[in-house]
This record gives sequence, C-alpha cells and structure tokens, in this order.
Amino acid sequence: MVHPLDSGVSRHILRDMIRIRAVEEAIADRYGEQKMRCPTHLSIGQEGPAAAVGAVLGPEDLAVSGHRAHAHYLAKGGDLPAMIAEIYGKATGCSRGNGGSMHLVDEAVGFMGSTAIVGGTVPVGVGLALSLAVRRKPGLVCIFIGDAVLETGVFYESAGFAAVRKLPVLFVCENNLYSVYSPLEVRQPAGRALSDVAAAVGLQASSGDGNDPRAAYGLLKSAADRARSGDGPQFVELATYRWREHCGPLFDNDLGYRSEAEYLVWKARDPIPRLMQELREEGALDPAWLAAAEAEIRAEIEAAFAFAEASPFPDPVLASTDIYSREIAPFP
Amino acid sequence: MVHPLDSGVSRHILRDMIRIRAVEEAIADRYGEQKMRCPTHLSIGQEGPAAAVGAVLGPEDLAVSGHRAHAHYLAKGGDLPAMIAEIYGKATGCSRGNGGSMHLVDEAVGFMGSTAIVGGTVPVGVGLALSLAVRRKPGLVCIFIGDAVLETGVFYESAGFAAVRKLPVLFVCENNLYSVYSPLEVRQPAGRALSDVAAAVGLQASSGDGNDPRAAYGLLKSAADRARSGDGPQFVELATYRWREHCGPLFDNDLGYRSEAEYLVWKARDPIPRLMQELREEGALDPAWLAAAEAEIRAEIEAAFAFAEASPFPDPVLASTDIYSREIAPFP
Amino acid sequence: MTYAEAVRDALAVALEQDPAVIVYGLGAPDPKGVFGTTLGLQEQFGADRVFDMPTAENAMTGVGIGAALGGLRPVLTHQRLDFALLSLDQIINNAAKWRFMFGGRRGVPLTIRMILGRGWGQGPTHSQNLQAIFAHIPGLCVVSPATPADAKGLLLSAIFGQDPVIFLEHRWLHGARGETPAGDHRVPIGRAHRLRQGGDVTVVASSILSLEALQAVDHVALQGVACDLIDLRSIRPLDWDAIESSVRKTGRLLVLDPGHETGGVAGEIVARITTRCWGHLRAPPSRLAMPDAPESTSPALTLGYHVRAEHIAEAIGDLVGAPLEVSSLSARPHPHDVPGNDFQGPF
Amino acid sequence: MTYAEAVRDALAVALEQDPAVIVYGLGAPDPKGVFGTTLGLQEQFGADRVFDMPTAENAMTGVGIGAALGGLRPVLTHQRLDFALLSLDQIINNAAKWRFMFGGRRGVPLTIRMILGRGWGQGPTHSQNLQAIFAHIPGLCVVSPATPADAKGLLLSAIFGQDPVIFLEHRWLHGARGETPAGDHRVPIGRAHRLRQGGDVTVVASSILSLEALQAVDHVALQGVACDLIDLRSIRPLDWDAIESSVRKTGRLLVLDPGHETGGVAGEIVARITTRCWGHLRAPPSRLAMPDAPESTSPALTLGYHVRAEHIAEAIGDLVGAPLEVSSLSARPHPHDVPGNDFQGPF
Ligand SMILES: Cc1ncc(C[n+]2csc(CCOP(=O)(O)OP(=O)(O)O)c2C)c(N)n1
Ligand SMILES: Cc1ncc(C[n+]2csc(CCOP(=O)(O)OP(=O)(O)O)c2C)c(N)n1
Ligand SMILES: [Mg+2]
Ligand SMILES: [Mg+2]
Repeated sequence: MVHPLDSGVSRHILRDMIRIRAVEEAIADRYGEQKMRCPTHLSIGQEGPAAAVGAVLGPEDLAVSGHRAHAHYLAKGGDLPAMIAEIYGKATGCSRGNGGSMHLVDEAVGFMGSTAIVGGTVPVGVGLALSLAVRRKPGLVCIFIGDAVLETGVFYESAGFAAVRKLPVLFVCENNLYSVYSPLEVRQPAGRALSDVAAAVGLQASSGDGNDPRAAYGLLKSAADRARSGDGPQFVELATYRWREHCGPLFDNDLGYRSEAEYLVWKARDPIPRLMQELREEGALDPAWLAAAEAEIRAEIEAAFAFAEASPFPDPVLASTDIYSREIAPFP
Repeated sequence: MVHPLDSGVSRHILRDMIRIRAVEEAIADRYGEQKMRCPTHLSIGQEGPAAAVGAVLGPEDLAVSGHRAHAHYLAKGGDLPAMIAEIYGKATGCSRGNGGSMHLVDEAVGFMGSTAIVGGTVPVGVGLALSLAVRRKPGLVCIFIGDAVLETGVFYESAGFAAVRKLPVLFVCENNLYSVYSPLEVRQPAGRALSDVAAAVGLQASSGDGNDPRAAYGLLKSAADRARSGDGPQFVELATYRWREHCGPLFDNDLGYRSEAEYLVWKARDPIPRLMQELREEGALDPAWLAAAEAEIRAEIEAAFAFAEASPFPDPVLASTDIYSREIAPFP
Repeated sequence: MTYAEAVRDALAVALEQDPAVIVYGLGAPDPKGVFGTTLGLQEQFGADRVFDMPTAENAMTGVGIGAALGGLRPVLTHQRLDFALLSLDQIINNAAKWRFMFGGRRGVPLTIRMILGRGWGQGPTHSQNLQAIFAHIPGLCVVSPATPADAKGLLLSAIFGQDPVIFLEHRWLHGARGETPAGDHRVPIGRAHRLRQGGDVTVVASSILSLEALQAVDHVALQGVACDLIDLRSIRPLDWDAIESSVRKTGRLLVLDPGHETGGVAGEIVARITTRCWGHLRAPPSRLAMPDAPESTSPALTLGYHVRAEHIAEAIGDLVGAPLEVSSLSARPHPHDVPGNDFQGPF
Repeated sequence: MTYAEAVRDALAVALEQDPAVIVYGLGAPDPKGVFGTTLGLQEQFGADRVFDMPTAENAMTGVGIGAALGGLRPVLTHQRLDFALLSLDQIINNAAKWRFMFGGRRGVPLTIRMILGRGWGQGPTHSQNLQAIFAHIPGLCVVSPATPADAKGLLLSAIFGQDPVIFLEHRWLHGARGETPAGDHRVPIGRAHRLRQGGDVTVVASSILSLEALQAVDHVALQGVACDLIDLRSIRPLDWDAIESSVRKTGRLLVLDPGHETGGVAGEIVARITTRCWGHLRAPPSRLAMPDAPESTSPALTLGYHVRAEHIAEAIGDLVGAPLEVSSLSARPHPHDVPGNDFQGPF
C-alpha cells in the first residue's frame, strides 16, 4: 500500500516532528536549571501541523506566529542555536536576547516574527502579503494561529481585508481545544466550527486532523497552491493537542481543567509513532536513516545548548540603542 | 386583501416614518442657519427599519445606536424637544449639550445612548443584555448598526460573547450600501452577505427589505420573540438607502461616488408612500387620521425647535464638573 | 494576608455584599485563579457572576460598560496591562467619557484590574506600566496600591464608586504580606498615605516603588536624613495637597515612577509642584523612573532597568548634597529578576 | 500652498519617487480626498498603491506594519485621532517595539496620519489631541507641524525614515497658507524651529498653538516684551537643546500644549527644563493647555476651552510681571468654533 504523498516529503515531515519534539523536550528537561528565564510555551504533542506546513512552504514564502512558536520557527528553517540562545537571553539570540521564547525571528528563512499578544501578528502577516502583492513578488504568507485567535476582533478585521484584496495568505489554525486553562465552550459559541466561521468571513476554509500530518499536508498543499495562484486567502484548521502545561515545562492535568482521560486519548494519537509506523508498513522507512536522523538531531541540539551557554549576554548599552534607527537615536 | 399585520401596528409604523422624515427634513431645512453647530447624520430615506423596530420594542427593552441615530432615538420614544435642543447645544438637550447629534440618550424610554465611534456601542449593548440576564430582568437590547460595523473587530468579539452567554440581543443592521463615500466592495469581500457572516459567528440571522417596513416588522418580531424567550442573540439585516449626504443636510450624488440612477431607483422605493398606498388599498388608512397625524407632527416639530431656540446654553462651569461623580470631582 | 489574598478578599466581600457585583476576565475561574486573586469565587458565587471570557479585550471592556449602565458593578481583570491596550478605545472613548458626553447624569462604575508584569523574561509585551496613558484621560480614576490593606480598600472603593477605575496591581506585590482589615474596608480614591515622616526630603512613590522607597528612606534615616515618604495610592485623582504641604516643609522633592520617564506621571508631579511651590524649593526637584526603553527579556538587560532602593537612597543623597552609604542596599537574597527565591517561572 | 495641499504634495512626491510608497485609509480615494490631502492620488498612482480600507483600524495598522516589514513604505490616514485609539495595540505593542523586541536590526517605517478635530461640535469623540499617549512610548516618533512647509517636510522625512511616525495634522490648519518648497523637501524629525527671537521669555509651542503664539508674541513685542518662540515640530524626539539654550538666556519658560494639561507634553517639558536649567530660571515655568475635560459639542462650552492668542499674551505678561494689553487680541472675524467664515459644517 503506497501513500499518495511522496515518501521523501513524508520522511521530511517525520524528521521535522522528531526534531521539534527533541528540541522541546531538551528545553523542558533543562528549564529547571533556571538559565532559561522567560515564559516558554512548548509544542510537545502538536508537532504535526508545524511539520506539515514546513514541507509545504518554500523559501520565498513568509511566516509569522504567536506565543507558541518554537515549532513554527524550526519548521520554517529557523536557526536552532539562535533560538536556544534567545531563550537564554544571550547576545547571539535571534532577537539578541530582547525577545526571548515569545519573540522569535529569522528573516533569512522568511520567519518574519512571532509575538506574545494573542492575534497580534495576524494583521502583520496580512500586511506582508500585501507587500508581496504590491511588489508583484511570488510566495505567500503563512499565519500561524491558535483557536483563541478566532475570538479576537483583529482576526476578523484582517481576514476581511485579505479577502477584499485577495491576498496570498494561508492561515494555519492549530485547534488544541484550550486557551491556557479555558476550554472552547466558555470562549466560543457552542457548535461553531472554526473553519465555518473562517469560510463565512471570506476565507477558503478546510479542516482536518493535525495529528495526521500527511493528511494535513494534503489540505495545506491545496490551500497554498490556491493562495499562490491568486485565489485569495486560505484557512486550514488542524485539530491537535498540547500535552504539557500551557506555559512551562511540566504536565498539569492534575489541575483539573482537563481530564487525564482526554489527555491519554490524545497521547495515543501521537503523530510521530503513527507516521513512523505508517512509513514502516509502506516500506518507506529505512531504520538506518532514522537512526542517523536521530543522532544528527541529538548532536545538533547538544551543540545548540552549548552555543547558548557559551554565548555572552548582551551589552547593557544595547537596551537603550535598539529602540530607534540611527537617524533618530539616541533619543535625548 | 388584508395584510397579516394588524392595521393599528401598521399605522403606528407609518406615523413613525412620517414623523422621523419630517423631523429630519426640518433639521435639513434649518441647518444652514448655523445654529445647529455639530456634525449631523440624517436618516431621510431609511426610516423603515427604525419605525419597524419601534413597533417591535416594548418599554422594558433597551436600545443603543451609532452616529446616525435620530431615527432610532425617536422610534424608541425619545424626547423630541430634548433631541433638537441637544443638536443646538443647549442645556435642555438630552445630553445637556455636551454630546450633540452624535450622542443622544433618553434612559427614561430605554434609549441608553448613541455614540460616534463606529461599532462603539455594540459591546455596550451586549453588556446591557448581560445585566438583564444577571438581574433576571425581562426585555432585550436592540443594537442598531450600519453595514460598516461588520468590518469592525469589536462586532465579532461582541457577537461571540453574546452567543456564548445566549444573551437577549437583537442586532438591527441597516445596510445602506455605503460607509461615507465607500461602497461595500472596497470594504468587504465580494459575495459575503452580512447576514451569512452574522449566522456563522453564532447569531440567528435573517435579512429583508428595510423599505418594506411591514415585512421588516415580521422579521424583527420573530427575532425579538426568540431573543426574549432565551434563544440567544439575533441579527436582522435590512436593506435600505440614505438619500442625502453622509453627514449634513445636502444631496451629494453630484460627487460621483454613487450614481444618480441608483439613487432614483431607491427613491422610487420610498417606504412612506409605499406603505401609505398599501394601507389605502387595504382600506386601513383614514384620510382624516393621516391629516391629523401630519398636523400633530408639524406642530410638535415647530414646538421642539421653538423650545430649542428658547433654551439657554449650558453654564460653562458644567464642562468641568460633568466628568467625575461628586465623590471624585472636582479633579484638582 | 498577602496582597493577592487581599484582592481576593475584596472581591469576595463585594460579591457577598451586593448581587450587582460581577467578576470576569481571562482565567477568572481557572484553577490558579489569576495568581490566587479569584480562587474559589466562581464556586462560591456562581458562574453567572464570576466567569471566564473570550480573548476579546476591547469588546469585553465595552460589555463591562454596558453591564455597569444596566445596574451591575463589574470587575474585569487583565493578566497583563499590555493586553488592555486592545481596549483603549472602549476605555477612553466610552468609559471615561460616558458621564460627560451624556450630560453628566451618570457614570460608569467599572473596575478594570490590570496586572503589571516584571522580570523573569516578561519582556517587551508583558511588562509595561503605562499608567501615564490612563492618568492623562479625564474621566478615569487610576489607583496603584502598594500594600494589601490598600489593595483591598481601594478595590472596594472602586467597585462601589460611580466612576471607571483602572486598578494597577503589580505582579511582584502579590506575595507581599501586611495587616488587612476584615470586612468592607474602604480606602478613599484620591488620598495619599504618608508612610514615613521627616523634614529633609519629600519622596513620592507608588506601587512596588513605595516598598523600595521604604527601604531606602529607613536606610538613610540611620544616616541622619529624614524623609517624608508619600505613597500616592491614587494616580488620578492625585493628592496634590499631600505633596505640596510636604514640599513646603522639606523644600526638596524626589518622585519615583514605575513607568517610562518621558511623559510619565513623575514629570507631571515635578512640573506642577515646581510651579506651585516655587519659593519653597531648595534644590531642583528630581525623579527616578524607568528608562525610555521596553523591558528586555534578557536578564542581563533588566539588571539596571528597574528603580531599586539603592538608586533611591543615592538620589536622596544627591538632593541633600551629602554622599550617603547606599551600597549595602544592593545586596539581595535572590536574583534581580524574580520577586523571591520561591519564584521559579514559568510566568 | 495650503497645509492640505502641502500634505498632498508630499504624498505625491513620495509616491512618484519610490514605488514602495503606498497610501491608504478610510476615504483615501474618496471624492473629497480626506479634506483635499489625497485628492487625485488614486487616479495618478493606481488602486494598488492608493486605496480605501474597511473600518478596521487595529488590523489596518498591523497591515501597515507587515507591509513595512515587506519592504513598503505605508502611509495610513485616520480622519480623526479618536479613531486611532482602536489601534493602540498594534501601535504600541508592535510598531513601536518591533525593532527592539527583535534585536534592533530593523524598524517599521510606517507613517500614521491622525487628523485632530476641533470646534463645530466635534465633541468628546472627534476632537481629542492625545499626543501625550504617543509621546510616552519608546520607539515612536511624533510630529505635529504648524506650517505647510513643515507638514510637507516632516511627512517626507517620516515616509522615508526607518521608524514609525505619528503625524498629527490639525484640521484647522488644512486651510492655512505658506511658502512650501517644491520637490523632495525634508525637515528632520527631532529638530525645533525658532519662529521669533527675543531675550525675555521662551515660548514653546506646536501645531495650531504655534500660530496662536505667533500672534501673541508679535503683539507683546510691540509692548516691549521680546520672546523666543520655539515651534517644536517634533514632539518625540523633542529638541531639548533648543529649549534649554533659550531658557538659559531668557530665564522664563511658557509651554503651550494642545492636549489636556494633566500628564501632557507641556508638563514633561516643564519638569525636564526645570531640572536642567535650575540656576537660570528667574520665574516659575508655566504652561497653558487644554483643561482636563473633553471638548463639549455645545458652542457655549468650547468658548473658553482652547488656548488662544490672548491667553498666551496674558501668560507672557504674568511671567515678566508686567500687565500687558491683550484684549485687542480677542477680536476675531468669525465665530470661535470654526477656523474661518467659509467653514459652515457639517464636519
Ligand atoms: C491579547 C491577549 N490576551 C491574553 C493573552 C494571554 N494569553 C497568552 S497565550 C493565551 C492562549 C491562547 O490560546 P490559543 O490561541 O488557543 O493558543 P495555544 O496557547 O492553545 O497554543 C492567552 C489567552 C495574551 N497573550 N494576549
Ligand atoms: C472607528 C471609526 N472609524 C471611522 C469613523 C468615521 N465614520 C463615521 S460614520 C462612518 C460610516 C459608517 O458606515 P455605516 O456603519 O454603514 O453607517 P451609515 O453611515 O451608512 O449609516 C465612518 C467610517 C468613525 N466614526 N469611527
Ligand atoms: Mg489553543
Ligand atoms: Mg452604511
């Protein structure tokens, strides 16, 4: 039985998921050392959507994201050592230590920024798409959002404008059912599917299982193709689940805001072993390749942490010169 | 041929439309005198929705509105002399002269306020509905909006919350195709019906012809009944058209942002002669009643302007004491 | 009790006392209860009156305004002031102006709690104290209590008042302890509190800087410099009389500001007091505020960012023209970017 | 040319010169062209680059930020500053901080025009000059030109700079005339302009108050009082050197502020100059600002609301301790609530 998706792409997705998980677990393992001194939101359990998007986007495509952005940054090709150094608050961080986990950027690979205000980068992504349209450049802008973003006014305003101008935007909504400790039903009307709302406001919308990353890839690829060919903005909702606490390295099912049973159901839907198993059954997974990939990833992560640890802290003087351009600064 | 709507209600609607039109025309006629010194948005041509709403709402119902609110204020039973005095900036105005045409209030009849920021009273209306729910009071809150409000984020945020809490809200959207000089297509995605958007975000929605006020009444009445019986928030879109310039007393089709032909089509759909004619055909319009109503209205308007003209201006001291309650004021 | 417990206590007293009081905000009924300040309130008072909300800050502020006009006394909580920037339209155009623009008959008794972040990498969008914005708006009250008792007393005054109140609550104060009167304890909005009395220098502070100032003032007192320490408690209205009468006595003014320096509240105080107390000033008034820069996430860059006791003591020394020993104030039992050793993240 | 024409001219020059420039806002291509400031630009430069937008101020500000990051130089227009309050999240949390929070590598060259309303019953929500809010935010530039030449020159500097700029444009200045250089005329952001020279009093003004001040300063000059009149042009960064060197000479400072007094920009200037020029001041510095109240719609209540030439002349007299003749300044050829007799509403 051969899966319609090219096995090279499938392995790319698998490798990305493994890599993202390993990075996040390394952060979780070391967070207690108190050297990563900033709020940190991990994507363990929900690597599927990011990895699938990573396989769909090309180098000319851009992306923005929110507070839970490690996976997106990495899937888009962001520099791993610079990300870890950023979480350490080091001068070699991708934001020179000013932004931390919640403010990642790597323009060299089109990751244009993630910020910590829910919905805050949504219009920024639409504006980037406007710049592509006005400058007649190829590509699209991927805007990563969580389910809570469909509560923010700025999402609707931005989606409306993107639709009016038929901009090349791909919204990727990771619906993990929660916003911090709050389930969907205390935040959004009962029976309102996120993708239906998106469709009604003028986006072409679809939805699927984010923990089946090859299925997600299919939805995303079609949507991206439509966006690139001038069909206007797209919206793909992907169901997934965060395993650990909203912010920080621990598990928190003991708090009671969601049930252990629910968590176990989702854990059983772990996208990584699932895809691994599928590829194995399809005869598309060479154990040697997998072992090598895992070893490479381990080494890469070790090196990234070593880099972060060894890097200097930023010079305090920067804190006051990073604010304006040289024509304006220093503000007297 | 008897119309299903009670003829008393029909005449109530007709009288309200005639009255609103007459008030607005009196304002337009006198605006050039330069005694009404504030931005003033008239509803001439689009009296249908307001009059129909007026017939649906009861005294325990509340209402809020936006910049074009004269018709809504009057239909809800607002005090006419106080409104005219307000436009004159007089101490006897409903907002003591501080608010002018764009900030009307008459809490005695449940008209809780109209303000000039597009979308600004939408969440206020939802909050009023929340207060009804928490205090277990009967009634609903009618939120008058224009088509442009469906571009504002705050509309979506408010509608979502109203739906989550199933609040007794009735959105009445007067879709007059324009926002100032801008037609719908430069502001909202092509093919996106306002009522479809409203339905998707969690409101029960319907749409109809606002210039057929009896049909509008039917839609509004059903929606209001649903809201009152705990079915949650409702949305009724009513197509209509403003005849004069966006702000001010004149006609402005010469500017070219809309065509004279379009205007003439809508003028032919004038809701007042239409309903008059229908009632006449149904034998439900006594010419003596109509003549008396028109005379009463004329007299009432004359008296209102005389009252406004004769009223004193507010005491300058008020401008600095109206800001805080007595416990806090005067701010040093 | 702690400051967080005092806030919770005020909410419980208000909810108990008046069925019109409602409490809502992101996470209001969550298992951690907004740093403990809302713990158990939903269980006690029901989901009708204590509830979560969508991430929709502007609308939910307008909802509070409408609810207040409908006879309720709503308390809205933002886990960071930074999120409330989404709601400045409703705060400035509606809440602050409702009384005025409808002729002065009634105001909007809406209380908006905003928690101020600091340290542990809160960074540029989770640590702003933009009190100056609110303090500039006619129609708003702004309070920023430093102690549990004032937190409770000002919160109850806000809830049961007739005006919109911005209630600024510093995350680092949540664990601070202090005597707190039981029951319906009120502290009037607009009245400062003199924490120390002395004739040499007037020190004006608020929020967490009142605690830093206490340390500094007590430290320099041992070196013979006696300060009036005025804890503002309210930022708008501001207790001008308290500052003025102190400055007429001391002739020296130091104002501490937990917000950015340029255009901050301290500048307003310096400007007004200079004009009013011109003949009494013996030295140029001075201020200590945050730099005109966002807070960085890097702990290396927050080290010198916040005003601390040692800076205050040094500034007092400058004002009296005597070099004082201040370095012993710099020693802290825990890293500079956390309120205490028990704080280990993640936010 | 008029101020409105100068704004339009700057936009046309920018659009002509650089294909990256885009101009948008509610009504940008409408038949009246935002009080004439955008007239014909869509016809000339195409609907791709000059366009209308939805009533969605927060998103459209974020769109401008993204467009700027994508290499464009966007100019967004709000017909009133009051509407921009919906977008303070994007302005403060994103535009102002982008450079800082991503490590200082690049900023957001976004220009946001905000028109300031006044009179003809603009009232509480169409007349706010909240420049103090923007001037408090690290990362923003704020300019408020008084003349057509400065409007053009500052707008071009804003558009072609590397930072977000709030461009404050007073509705009553649109009709004001003045010599305006042709072509790509730039006025540097952060530099004040001395409009009159004199040794007795330093008068600091901006926007429409610079014109009122000119009348007052010329009027008192005939009575022997010579003022330095400094037109700030930029509110942030602010030209501290220009004020300081003037005050060192005159020893007297009067600051005019078109915003509310408490927490306004004038207070910041008084505070900083007091501290810096302590030994040079011969009288307490003073300021004239709007009252701490919204503008009423009623013409009866706007009569004493705005700072006018006669108030300025009187304040100058107070500073020099000499009663001056000021009443002749009060005579105006038109009602107080319109910029001229040709203005007959409706907005
Ligand atoms: C405007 C705003 N309000 C509130 C918050 C606090 N907050 C941080 S993350 C978060 C949850 C967002 O949920 P979702 O979008 O579903 O993303 P998830 O965390 O589930 O990945 C909230 C409410 C914020 N950062 N910004
Ligand atoms: C937030 C905001 N943005 C812009 C404006 C300017 N404005 C005043 S009325 C109006 C048009 C609103 O159109 P619509 O809601 O369709 O109502 P209509 O005027 O057609 O009755 C606009 C954009 C405003 N008042 N508030
Ligand atoms: Mg989520
Ligand atoms: Mg309309």
